[in-house]
Amino acid sequence: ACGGGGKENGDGENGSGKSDNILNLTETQDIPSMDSVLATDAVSFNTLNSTMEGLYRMGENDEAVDGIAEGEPEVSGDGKTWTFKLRDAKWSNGDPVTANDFVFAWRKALTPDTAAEYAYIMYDLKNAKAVNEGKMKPEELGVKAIDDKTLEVQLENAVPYFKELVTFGTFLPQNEKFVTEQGKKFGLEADTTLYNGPFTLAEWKHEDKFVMKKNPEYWDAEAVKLEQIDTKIVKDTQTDVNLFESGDVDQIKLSSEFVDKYKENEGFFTVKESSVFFLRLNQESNEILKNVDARKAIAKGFDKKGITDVLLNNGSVEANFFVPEEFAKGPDGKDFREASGEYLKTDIKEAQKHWKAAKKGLGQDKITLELLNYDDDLARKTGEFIKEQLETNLDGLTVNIKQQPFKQKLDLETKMNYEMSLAGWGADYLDPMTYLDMYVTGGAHNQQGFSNAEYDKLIQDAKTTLLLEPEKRWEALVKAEKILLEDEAAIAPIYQRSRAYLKNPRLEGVLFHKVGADQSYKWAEFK
Amino acid sequence: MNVENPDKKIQLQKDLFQPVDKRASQSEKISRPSLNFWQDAWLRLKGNKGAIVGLILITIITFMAIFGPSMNKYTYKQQNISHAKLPPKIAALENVDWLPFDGKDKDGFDMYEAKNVKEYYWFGTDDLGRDLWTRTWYGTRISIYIGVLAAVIDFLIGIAYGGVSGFYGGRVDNVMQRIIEILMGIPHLIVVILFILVFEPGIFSITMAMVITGWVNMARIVRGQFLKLKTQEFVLASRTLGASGSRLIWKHLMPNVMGPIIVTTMFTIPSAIFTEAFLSFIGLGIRPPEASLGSLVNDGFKSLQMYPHMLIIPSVIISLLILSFNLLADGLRDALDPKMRK
Amino acid sequence: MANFILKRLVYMFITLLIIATITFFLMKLLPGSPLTNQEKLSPAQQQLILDKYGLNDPLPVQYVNYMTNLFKGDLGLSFQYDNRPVTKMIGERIGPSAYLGFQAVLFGTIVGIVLGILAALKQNSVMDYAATTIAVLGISIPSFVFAGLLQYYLAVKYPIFPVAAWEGFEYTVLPTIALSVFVIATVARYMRSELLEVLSSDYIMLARAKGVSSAAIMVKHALRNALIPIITLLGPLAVNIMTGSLVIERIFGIPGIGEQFVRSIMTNDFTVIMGITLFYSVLFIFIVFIVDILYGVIDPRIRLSGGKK
Amino acid sequence: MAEKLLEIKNLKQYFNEGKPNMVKAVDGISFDIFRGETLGLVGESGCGKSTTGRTIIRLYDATDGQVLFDGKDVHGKKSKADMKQFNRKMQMIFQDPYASLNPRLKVADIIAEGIDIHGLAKTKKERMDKVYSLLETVGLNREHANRYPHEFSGGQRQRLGIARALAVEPDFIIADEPISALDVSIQAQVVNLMQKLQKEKGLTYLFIAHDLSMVKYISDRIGVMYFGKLVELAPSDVLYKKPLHPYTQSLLSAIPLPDPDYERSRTRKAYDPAVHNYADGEQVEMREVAPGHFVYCSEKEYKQYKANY
Amino acid sequence: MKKLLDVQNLHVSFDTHAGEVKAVRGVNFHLDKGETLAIVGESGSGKSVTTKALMRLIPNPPGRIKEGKMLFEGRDLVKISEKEMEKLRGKDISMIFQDPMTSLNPTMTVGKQVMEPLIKHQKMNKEAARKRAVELLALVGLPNPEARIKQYPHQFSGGQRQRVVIAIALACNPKILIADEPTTALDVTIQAQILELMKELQKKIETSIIFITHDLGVVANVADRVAVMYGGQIVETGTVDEIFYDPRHPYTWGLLSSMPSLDTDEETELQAIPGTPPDLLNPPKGDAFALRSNYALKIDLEQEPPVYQVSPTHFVKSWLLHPDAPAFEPPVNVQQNLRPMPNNFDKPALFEEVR
Ligand SMILES: Nc1ncnc2c1ncn2[C@@H]1O[C@H](COP(=O)(O)OP(=O)(O)OP(=O)(O)O)[C@@H](O)[C@H]1O
Ligand SMILES: Nc1ncnc2c1ncn2[C@@H]1O[C@H](COP(=O)(O)OP(=O)(O)OP(=O)(O)O)[C@@H](O)[C@H]1O
Ligand SMILES: [Mg+2]
Ligand SMILES: [Mg+2]
Repeated sequence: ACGGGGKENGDGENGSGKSDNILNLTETQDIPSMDSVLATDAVSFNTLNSTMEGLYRMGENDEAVDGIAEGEPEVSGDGKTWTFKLRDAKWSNGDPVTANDFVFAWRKALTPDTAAEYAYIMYDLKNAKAVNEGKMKPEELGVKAIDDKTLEVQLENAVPYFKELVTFGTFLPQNEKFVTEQGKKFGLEADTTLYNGPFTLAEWKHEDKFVMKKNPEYWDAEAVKLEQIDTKIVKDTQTDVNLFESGDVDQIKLSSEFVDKYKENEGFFTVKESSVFFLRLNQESNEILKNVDARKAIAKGFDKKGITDVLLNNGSVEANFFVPEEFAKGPDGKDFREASGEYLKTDIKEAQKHWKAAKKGLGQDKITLELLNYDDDLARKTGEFIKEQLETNLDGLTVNIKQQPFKQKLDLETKMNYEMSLAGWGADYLDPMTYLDMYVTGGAHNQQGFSNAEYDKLIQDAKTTLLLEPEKRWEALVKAEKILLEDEAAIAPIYQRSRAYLKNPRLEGVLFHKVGADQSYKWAEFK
Repeated sequence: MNVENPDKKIQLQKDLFQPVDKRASQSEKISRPSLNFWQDAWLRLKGNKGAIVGLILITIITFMAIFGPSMNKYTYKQQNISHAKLPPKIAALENVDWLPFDGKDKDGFDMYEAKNVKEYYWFGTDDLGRDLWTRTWYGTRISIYIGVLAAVIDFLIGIAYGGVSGFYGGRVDNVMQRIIEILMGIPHLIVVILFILVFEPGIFSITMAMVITGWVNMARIVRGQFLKLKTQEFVLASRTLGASGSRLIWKHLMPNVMGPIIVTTMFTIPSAIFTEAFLSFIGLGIRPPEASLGSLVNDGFKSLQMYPHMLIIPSVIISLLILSFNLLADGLRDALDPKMRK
Repeated sequence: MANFILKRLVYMFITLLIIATITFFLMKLLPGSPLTNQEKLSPAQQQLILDKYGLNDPLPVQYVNYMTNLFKGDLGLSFQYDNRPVTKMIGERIGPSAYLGFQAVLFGTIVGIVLGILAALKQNSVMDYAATTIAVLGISIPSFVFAGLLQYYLAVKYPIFPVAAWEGFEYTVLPTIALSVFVIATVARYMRSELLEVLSSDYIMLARAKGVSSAAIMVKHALRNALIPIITLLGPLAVNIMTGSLVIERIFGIPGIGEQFVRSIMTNDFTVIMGITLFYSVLFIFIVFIVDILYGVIDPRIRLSGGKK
Repeated sequence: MAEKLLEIKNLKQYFNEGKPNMVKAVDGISFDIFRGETLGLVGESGCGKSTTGRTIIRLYDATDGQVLFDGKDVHGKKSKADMKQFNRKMQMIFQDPYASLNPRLKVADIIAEGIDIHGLAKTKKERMDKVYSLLETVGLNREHANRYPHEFSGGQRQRLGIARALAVEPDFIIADEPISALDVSIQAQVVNLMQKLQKEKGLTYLFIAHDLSMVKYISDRIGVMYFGKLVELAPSDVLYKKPLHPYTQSLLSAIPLPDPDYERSRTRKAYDPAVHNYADGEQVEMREVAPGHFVYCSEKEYKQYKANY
Repeated sequence: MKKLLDVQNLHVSFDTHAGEVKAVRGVNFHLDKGETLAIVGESGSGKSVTTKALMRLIPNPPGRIKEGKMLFEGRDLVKISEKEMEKLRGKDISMIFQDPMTSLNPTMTVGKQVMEPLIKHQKMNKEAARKRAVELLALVGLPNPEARIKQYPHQFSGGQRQRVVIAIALACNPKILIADEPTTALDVTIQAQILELMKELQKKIETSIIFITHDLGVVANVADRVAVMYGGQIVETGTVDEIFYDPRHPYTWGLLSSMPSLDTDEETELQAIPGTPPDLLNPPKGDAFALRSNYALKIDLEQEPPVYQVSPTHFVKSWLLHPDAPAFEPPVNVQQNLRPMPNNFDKPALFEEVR
């Protein structure tokens, strides 16, 4: 249930109990920033999604629905010029939302001084990269306000998913006057931020809780059923569950320990995400992992199902792929996974064969590999499980686990100072490219020395020449994935993550997304 | 006043009133049995019920830590994912209702039957299907090891630092005390975490990290004792005999600070075990799949409501261990306190 | 006395400077960068951002800049919480921690003293064993287990107190209890042994010989003297507890500084690490100073000689 | 008795020099000790007796003045070997029989410490033989060698202290209140022993005490100290018969004697330093009123003393 | 004369790890009004324990009064309740301890400590108590008491502190003042002052004093009567003259001859008492002193001696007074001082049955 078709008897319910229109949630951390160009994390993006409105917003099934832009954009023939018509909408201080607000925010995001970490997501805009690196002036960015209500955007390439891309938080508008007024304080407090979305941030007690109230100025206020959303900051999963048990909270994320307990519960559900977890296999500095047989042995040599069904226990599925399922639909409207196959399935026999070959090729019998891992509980258990599986299945292999906090782990990866590493990758936009362009030779996130000329070519084509030929592009992507996994076993996919949730059964209309903000509350309501 | 009553006059044999030899040599005999300080302390310790309970517990737990893991066929890292999360079941006790060793989960549902498991897992299994009996005792071994290692290093650094500071006194002492003040002003957490992050993770880093911040206490105690002792007359006496510095330290000062040192060490062990547990809580503990009591408790904590055995068993052991070290330390403090001596 | 205080203040200042310096360089040993989104940034972009924050300057330059700002009272901006001033962050987060810590220390001290007295009064009695057992048990159970059990039983199973959050007094009860266990145990233990010693001293004997009743002896003579060593102990303990316990804060959803500190270390939020460290050091040194002065108030022997023993 | 074993010239020992809490524990005293004699040193508690003794044996470095032992300056620069040599010649017996023996060492090791340090025994057996003979010398027996100090009574412990000092065969022993901590009935044991040893080995003693009857009994000459200064020095019977300095008189009048009749008739004299009424710049120093009888006085007093002698 | 205090067959024991320490083993003595009774004896002979027992201040555990009576004005102090005892302490019986450095509470002003018993026993209000405290401190010769009551003990010298302690003890004009080695920690000159002070005050308020010491010089100075303790028992009592000029017990001889007087010359060897005190865990059978005595008889090793009476006031617990015992000469130092006592009986009489 969403959109305009909501029930109109909200008033009556209001009378019977105000709390019925208050949604209670928890987050694991405070909002780091309400400045949309600086936001980097899930909490910020979620909150921004509830309190702001960009050109479009993510609707059901991850389809972009109207936001400030009214109707479909006008796209030029080469697919590089997009023109958006804006509707009448207001900021929470009464100012109208204008095309200039977008121009201002986007330029700000790309100005080097801002040091926006998500600036790269805008690199499809014309000159964006050059501006961001300080080689061009912000004014040269390919975006301009034709008038107050018309925004024209120039792109570097004909990005087919641009409409979905602009739902991303970094593309939100900002009111220049207000931002300049607030200076450094912008986005730090509830009242130093301006809103144009379904809710406004009414109260923000740092590290404690924040409260969003329905925004009466919102252009689509009618569709918003909730009066208020209270979010508590709760760091401990156990506490989270206890809060749910005591009725203080309407929806929580369940860690896998609790799944068994609540599986049968009416409010239990799982949501598939776009995050894929896999082993990075460092082929640049590690002799063993340079051996393709060794990589294949590892990739096939452990029980993925054990991980998803027993360890994670939350609807996650084993990944015999890199581009996740239920993520991107091809030109034929079918899921990417249907077009491609399954690679590197668990197959101990095969794995052992590869392993034998690898040992022979390497001339070694006893092999020790280090598995870099981060210190989150699930990751730890997954790592332990994989270690044990590999050691049992692959004769003569010893796996040592090196566990580091997230940051430190990333640092080691960046420096390629690891052998194997348990890693995850989530999508930035709804296209397989967000996964596949990672492994082009010398790619910024390659980080494991993978290099395959054919692969590079396929990706390059998909990004340029094939943009206007969706079918061919799709094929190229499918082929690339096959090279990456089946031929080269560059990485060893493990699983695609799902999350288990527990909600108040009466709560409906919360949308879950695979990119950008995780959730939308615009259409949520209590039934 | 009584007057002499002739009837009551005592009749005693005359020969009893012969003088006897002087027995001075006999009276020079020392009435106390020859016990040295440690024997004496041991006697006093034996009288302290708490300390004895502590000692016995430590012995039992240490014994189990050494031999427990090899008492069944599992190893601490061997996984069997289809046997995950089984409650404890012990053959001899499974029919005793009130004991939690009947293989039934908290709702009284027999998991062994449900999963068709024939084996007995005495302490149950964890979520990777590893035998918790083995892991618990293995973890106990690691925890004790960490505790003892921390204590030993703490012992060495603390004694050396405190000893030098106290023995030389004056300016040396002043400078060394300032350094200690500075060290105490830096939050330990940052030093500990930093140490673990910068060096290879593992038991040694963890232990070192704890020691880095932990020795200060020992140093202060040793210093205080040294300052006090070095003006004692027996030390002065030795100095008038021309004793060298090292003789003073090793023969006179050190043996006399052993008491407080041992007590402090006894308190270091539980605090090291706890610190490791805390590090596990923030994810910086022992490196998997190894286990320590702290990491087991931390893992179990997450499943407290579903699979209480995963929390309760290691918690009980860690608590017993800490409890017994504390009891023993308290007892030792009394037994080794010179004030208690007569 | 004024002279003494002045000298101490100078010492304190120097100590702080050294601590700031040591922490600054220590912190730079942390592997990794403070970027939040590092995973997805290209190296070029990372350099760009690091440049902006001056993190690519040579260390001595960074140090001088930091210290200069420090003297201006500016602790810098957080990396994690974009652009938020560290001073403000500490200001916001210390409140709950300090409140809770204070309450726990107060409660713990009172209960600890009472337990200690009960134990010492009837040495080797059932009461003594009970009090000692409570004291030892209190430090034998890992705090997160204890806190977890408290929450489960007193908030979920029997909903007497709220589960978590920071909204009023009733929300502080469980965390206070969980925090104070350690204080109770420590204080009770010291109190018992100190009291036993004091009670066997000559002046207590004299007081009894004067005909003073046991209760009056305890209140007027013994307590004050037994408290002297406990004060030394309580100072640093209070600092540690009031600057927040990560465990308790996490479990009871308290917006405190302990959690923040650990996270800042884990996320390389340099300015925040520095800020909190300095805050802790200042507090620590200050409390030690206060304890020394308090010492004089309680123990007249020290008052006049104007310094430590 | 003419040979000077020890000459003390204008010895000064100040503690905490230059600080507000400076103590002039010994403030310029001079005297000689002749070979084979016992010099008693008396005075009220805190007047600097122990400090004098300890400075002589170089436990403290003198602030000023000289100590000549056998004509050699004790406080001058010395090589390690010289120092050792000196340590053998001069020894000390301490006041507290409980604190002066290391509780962790066996009696044999305590007594043999000097033997070990100076390498006086070639073999283990020789060492033990020496220990046994020393034990017998001080009236204990060889079985005691294997015991620990706490198994001995006070008097026995003090004898162990003496045996330790004797082990290096010293010429000169400083006995710092060797009997004050002992029971009356035990004091005699120790005093007798010291007398006996003096006769047998020709020892020289500096005997520090505040019990005047014992000092009188054991000493050939007695020095009286008051506030860091020596105020009177005379052969013991002379001092008792003809005390000149008012402080000495006061001290003597205060000693209780085990004789009820005497006690009933005793009158105590109080000492008030104001009686001297020294004028500014008046030279107050030790002057020889009669042969061997020195008093700390001014010229005027000197004349008076001399006249009344 | 009326007996103010009569102690009969007092036994006090301590239960220690090693066993029962029989610290006091059947002590009998009495105290008359206005007199000073000195208790002497070597360290560990049970002097303090005896007097602490009188105040019921034996720490329990480990100590306990095993048997005996302590009649104070006819009331048995062993039997009365702790409450009643509290009322007596400090009012009727008060006590001065050995060490002035440790017997005052370091954290309480001296004034408060003096006022405490006044408020408790004489129900004075604060102001009256303060006034009285000033008077008392003046009485014990403390200069400028008005100012000094606001000070803390550490600001007083040892002698001054001991005066304060005396002032406290005398605050309520007690009937009995127990002084447990009140001058041992002090210098001779200060000791002399304190002793004079006590005698002076005794005259003023007519209190009876039990004075414990092991310094015979002090005994000679203060005592009317003397009780000599050894090994938890009183072995000889008598007037001060009887003890010093006509001692009968070998232990008393030993004590007297071990102290040099001012005219003992260097050539006369002091008569030390050899050996060590008896182990009260296993008190020797027979005469406890026998093992250290030069005058021991065979019977001393087998049977505890009875008490003989030498004069109406002089009692000796020794077999040496038995008619069959050989006549021993006391040591020379003692002999020098011997003089005939006018009140002596012709022959010592048996006072107490052999048990
Ligand atoms: N190490 C020291 N530092 C500072 N002051 C000291 C030190 N040793 C002694 N004094 C002071 O020097 C003075 C003389 O002390 P000393 O011990 O020599 O006296 P004493 O005559 O031996 O007294 P007593 O009879 O009590 O042993 C005292 O005031 C004492 O406080
Ligand atoms: N609390 C106690 N526990 C065990 N034994 C004790 C205790 N108090 C005293 N005693 C023993 O009682 C005996 C008598 O002690 P007491 O203190 O009366 O001796 P004293 O005659 O006063 O000696 P001093 O002259 O040293 O004061 C001693 O042997 C002592 O060891
Ligand atoms: Mg001295
Ligand atoms: Mg006594």
